[in-house]
Amino acid sequence: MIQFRQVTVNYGYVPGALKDINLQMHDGDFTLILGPTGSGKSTLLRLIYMDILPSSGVVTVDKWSSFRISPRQINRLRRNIGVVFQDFKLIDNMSVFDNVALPLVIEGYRRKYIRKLVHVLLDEVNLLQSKDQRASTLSLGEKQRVAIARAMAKNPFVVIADEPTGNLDREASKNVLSLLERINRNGTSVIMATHDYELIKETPYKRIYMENGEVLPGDRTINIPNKRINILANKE
Amino acid sequence: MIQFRQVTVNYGYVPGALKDINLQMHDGDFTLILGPTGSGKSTLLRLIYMDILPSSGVVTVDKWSSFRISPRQINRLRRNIGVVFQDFKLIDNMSVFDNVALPLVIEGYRRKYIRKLVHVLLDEVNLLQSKDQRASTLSLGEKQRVAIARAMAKNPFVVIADEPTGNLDREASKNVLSLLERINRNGTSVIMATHDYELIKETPYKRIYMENGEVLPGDRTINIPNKRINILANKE
Amino acid sequence: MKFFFVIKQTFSNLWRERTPVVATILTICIALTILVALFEISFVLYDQLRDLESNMMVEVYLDPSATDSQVKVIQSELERYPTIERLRFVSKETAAAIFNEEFGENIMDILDENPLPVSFEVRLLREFNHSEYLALFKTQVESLKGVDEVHYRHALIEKLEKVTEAVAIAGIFVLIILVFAMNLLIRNTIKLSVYAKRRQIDIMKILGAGNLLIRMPYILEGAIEGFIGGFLSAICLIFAHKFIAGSFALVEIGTSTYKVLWVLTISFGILIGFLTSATSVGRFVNKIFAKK
Amino acid sequence: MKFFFVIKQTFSNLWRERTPVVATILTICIALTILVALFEISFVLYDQLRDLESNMMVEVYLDPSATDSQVKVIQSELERYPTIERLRFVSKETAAAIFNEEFGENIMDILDENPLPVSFEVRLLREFNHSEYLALFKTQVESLKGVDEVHYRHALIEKLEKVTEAVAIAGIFVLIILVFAMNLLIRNTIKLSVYAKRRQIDIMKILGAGNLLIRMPYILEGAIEGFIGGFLSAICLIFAHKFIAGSFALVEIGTSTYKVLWVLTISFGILIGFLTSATSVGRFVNKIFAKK
Ligand SMILES: Nc1ncnc2c1ncn2[C@@H]1O[C@H](COP(=O)(O)OP(=O)(O)OP(=O)(O)O)[C@@H](O)[C@H]1O
Ligand SMILES: Nc1ncnc2c1ncn2[C@@H]1O[C@H](COP(=O)(O)OP(=O)(O)OP(=O)(O)O)[C@@H](O)[C@H]1O
Ligand SMILES: [Mg+2]
Ligand SMILES: [Mg+2]
Repeated sequence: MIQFRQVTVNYGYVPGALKDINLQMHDGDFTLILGPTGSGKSTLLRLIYMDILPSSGVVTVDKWSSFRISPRQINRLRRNIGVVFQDFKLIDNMSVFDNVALPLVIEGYRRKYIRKLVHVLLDEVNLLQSKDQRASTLSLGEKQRVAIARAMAKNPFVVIADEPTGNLDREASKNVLSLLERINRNGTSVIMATHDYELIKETPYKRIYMENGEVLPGDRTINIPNKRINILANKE
Repeated sequence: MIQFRQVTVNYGYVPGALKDINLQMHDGDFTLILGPTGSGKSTLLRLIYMDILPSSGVVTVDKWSSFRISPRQINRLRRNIGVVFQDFKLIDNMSVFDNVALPLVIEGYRRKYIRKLVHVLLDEVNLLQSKDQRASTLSLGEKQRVAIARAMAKNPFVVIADEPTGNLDREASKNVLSLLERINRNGTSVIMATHDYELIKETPYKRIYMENGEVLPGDRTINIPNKRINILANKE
Repeated sequence: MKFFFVIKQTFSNLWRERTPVVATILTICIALTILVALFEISFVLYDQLRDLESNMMVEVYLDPSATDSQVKVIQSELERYPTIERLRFVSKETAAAIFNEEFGENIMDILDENPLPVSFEVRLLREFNHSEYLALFKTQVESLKGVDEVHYRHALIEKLEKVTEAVAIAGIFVLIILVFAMNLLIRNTIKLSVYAKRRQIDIMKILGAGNLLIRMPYILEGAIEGFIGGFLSAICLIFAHKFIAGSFALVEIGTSTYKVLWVLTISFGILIGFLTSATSVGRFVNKIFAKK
Repeated sequence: MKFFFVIKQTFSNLWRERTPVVATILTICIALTILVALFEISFVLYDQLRDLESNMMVEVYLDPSATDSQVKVIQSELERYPTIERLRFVSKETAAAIFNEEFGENIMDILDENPLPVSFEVRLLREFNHSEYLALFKTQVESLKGVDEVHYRHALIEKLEKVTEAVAIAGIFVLIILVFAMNLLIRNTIKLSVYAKRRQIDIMKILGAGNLLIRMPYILEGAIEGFIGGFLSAICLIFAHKFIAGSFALVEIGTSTYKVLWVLTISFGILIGFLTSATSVGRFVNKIFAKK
């Protein structure tokens, strides 16, 4: 279970990246985080893997609480979460294979097992032929798929996917979604932030709609606004 | 005018990132580059601002030819092209303002002029309030908009936009598209690579459809395939 | 698997990131070479000065009235001194020759009789050739029956002693500071090369990697760079030795020291590479939370 | 605007990238301090040894038969020598005292008459106190009428000379190598700190920035780091001077050298920071095409 209680995040002198967030996500849920760019989706997700700690309030993830957590415990927490980072966070001068293997190496799995598992994962995201390519030379869509494979490697109890289809075409996006759905069916919680309303339009999952660092009340159905405005993005 | 003649690109020991490409884009055109992930869109664009040179064949951009070009000329060429890089390429520890101002500084414009122009540009992408924020702390959608503002700063003769809406929501994406259209109406060529078929579905622009490093013949209308496959992306 | 990962990471880092690797190896090599070379130079210099000191002779003049048996007794007394390296009896004739040498005058030309006293020329063991012991030696020997006076050139010896002492103190001083300075220079370099890889460290951390796993490749890398740096340094030093031995007869260096050199520079190189990278990575590993 | 940009970039880099900046400043400071300190130490040491040499006296013994007027002539001859620093007349009485000192025996006790010759004690100017000139001096003076022999302790002086020469040669040798080594260490550090910023350079390039614009902030940064490093180095050296002057009476250092020190270390620091960063950035600027 993941719980946010009165969580506020201030980044330096820019206050209110998140404002008084209260949330609960149950084990096994598939949760969608929606909202315009800059509304705080990534910030919300970073709190879960404790890349940042809340300025005030408490985040509880499984048995760990942001209120009192040691560096060692944070490591343990992170090893139990699979994250598809919005900016991938691949290690540039490692091969695709090594990047995907990394969480498994950290967990201390045996070599043979890792090799087999990584092959399966890479096949799943259709990158087996690129397994020896350096991560820095991948196309962005390929990077994203490597990041997805890595996040699923350890069979985590929750997968966090921050905009996992931003660099993928429609077909690939749909495949990523169905991959996440399959993982979810096996009992893993999935939290996915996305802009791609088209993609998730017909899904039945719980939606959290954010704007300006706040969670909008209720389980809003998305309606893409059609007003034509001259400026871009998150102005109300 | 941009011309590709029998252009092949091989990356190291992975041959055929581009295979025998022949293309022409006329001044003032709005061209869309479409294709699944890893099909070579970014590679095609990188040839235009000569981040790479073709392994064989010739790329001609305006009065410059990849066949014989000096480092100094490459600099001049790059200063005449506005690029929205797929991975943004913002300077992390500079402010948003400085990042957008950079091409103008390189061009040697006067201080006052730069300040005024950058304000207008940032307002256009709705990031005026973030102008002093460090680029590394921006949300990805914000980064993308900074990259767009920077690409348009110098009034280039061609704007290259590599997946400029990957991190933007529908609304913001539409605004970026209309921004590019406005630029195009003023006489600037625009070349835009994108996966977002929904966004450009109803546009009348010339489409170049790529797959596996090749340009598919003809001006194909996009039809999103609906076959359900178990793997992701660019398998045929 | 962690083991293989660490090894693979280490060697691929060594190969791919040549700029920092070469910089680190060079820094370690230079620092060690300078350190050892200056140590040797000051040692040789100190040695030479001490040698100069020991060139100074102590003269034990006997009473002109001393009998032959008294002379024998004195000689055996002196021979019992463990501090004496060499003892030479100077007869009246030898003394006359020395007089001639010192004063440019044949004493026998002036006088019919040789008035010079019989004496012993004493060369003390190196380590006793300092003014304190000489003073003690003087009083002890002068108390022997038949000894008239013990004489040595204290003005010169004291001056030389001062210079030698200054060299020794300055040498130790400089070497201690140099050890610190070179250590700091190497730390700087390794810290910078880790700094250049901070993104990679950040990613490892956010995947929940333990400190040890993150550090190990860098520590190993540091140790290997230290090894290579130390090895190159030994080669430089041995070449320098050969060159110097060829140029100055003055400085003699035993080839047996070469083994010591290899062991010294290489083990010191490994040690410093190892420890420094271990602590340098720490700085970047210890921050848990993102601060971009 | 380019000017403002460069200035702003430089100072924001200095402030934000503290790790490499501090590392560079420290490296420059240490390298310069070691260099200047060793230069000074070897200079002082050389000086001391030369001083020891000049302690050696040359003795000009006259014929016992020389008349007073002959002595006068010889004295005026010797006084005309520009290479002589000090000249002392040694009468028969003084010679007897010296004899007593050297042989521990009062010559007047043995003989009624003083057989020792009259002599001049000559101290040559430092720069002429070497065996070659001494040999020349000996032949020249011995050809004067009334001079019996010119005498000096060549064994000792030759040995000392050898040591002094070895110190001089080794000193110059070490210093030249050190200049190269320190330069390389500084280059290494600056190269690494530029290496850590290669992403930024790549972006500037892909926006079509000219070489100068890309380089300028780094060059300026290097110069400023060099300035600070040189400044700190001067402070270290002056402290060391004060400490040494307080501890050893032997080494005397004029406070007038402080000004030289400031100028030397700071200008050298700026120069090396400037040049090195200029060339280091070049390596990264010159590749035009992406190679990720
Ligand atoms: N380290 C930081 N310092 C200052 N402001 C920050 C920092 N990180 C994020 N912000 C700001 O906080 C806001 C929320 O950022 P966040 O990344 O959570 O947005 P997001 O919803 O993920 O947007 P996107 O859809 O574009 O990824 C943004 O306006 C961003 O500029
Ligand atoms: N430096 C490189 N070395 C080796 N292979 C490379 C390199 N750069 C790109 N590639 C490969 O070339 C192919 C085309 O890459 P490109 O970036 O052009 O694709 P793309 O169409 O832009 O994909 P996306 O939509 O995901 O951005 C990819 O398979 C990629 O892995
Ligand atoms: Mg985000
Ligand atoms: Mg691409």
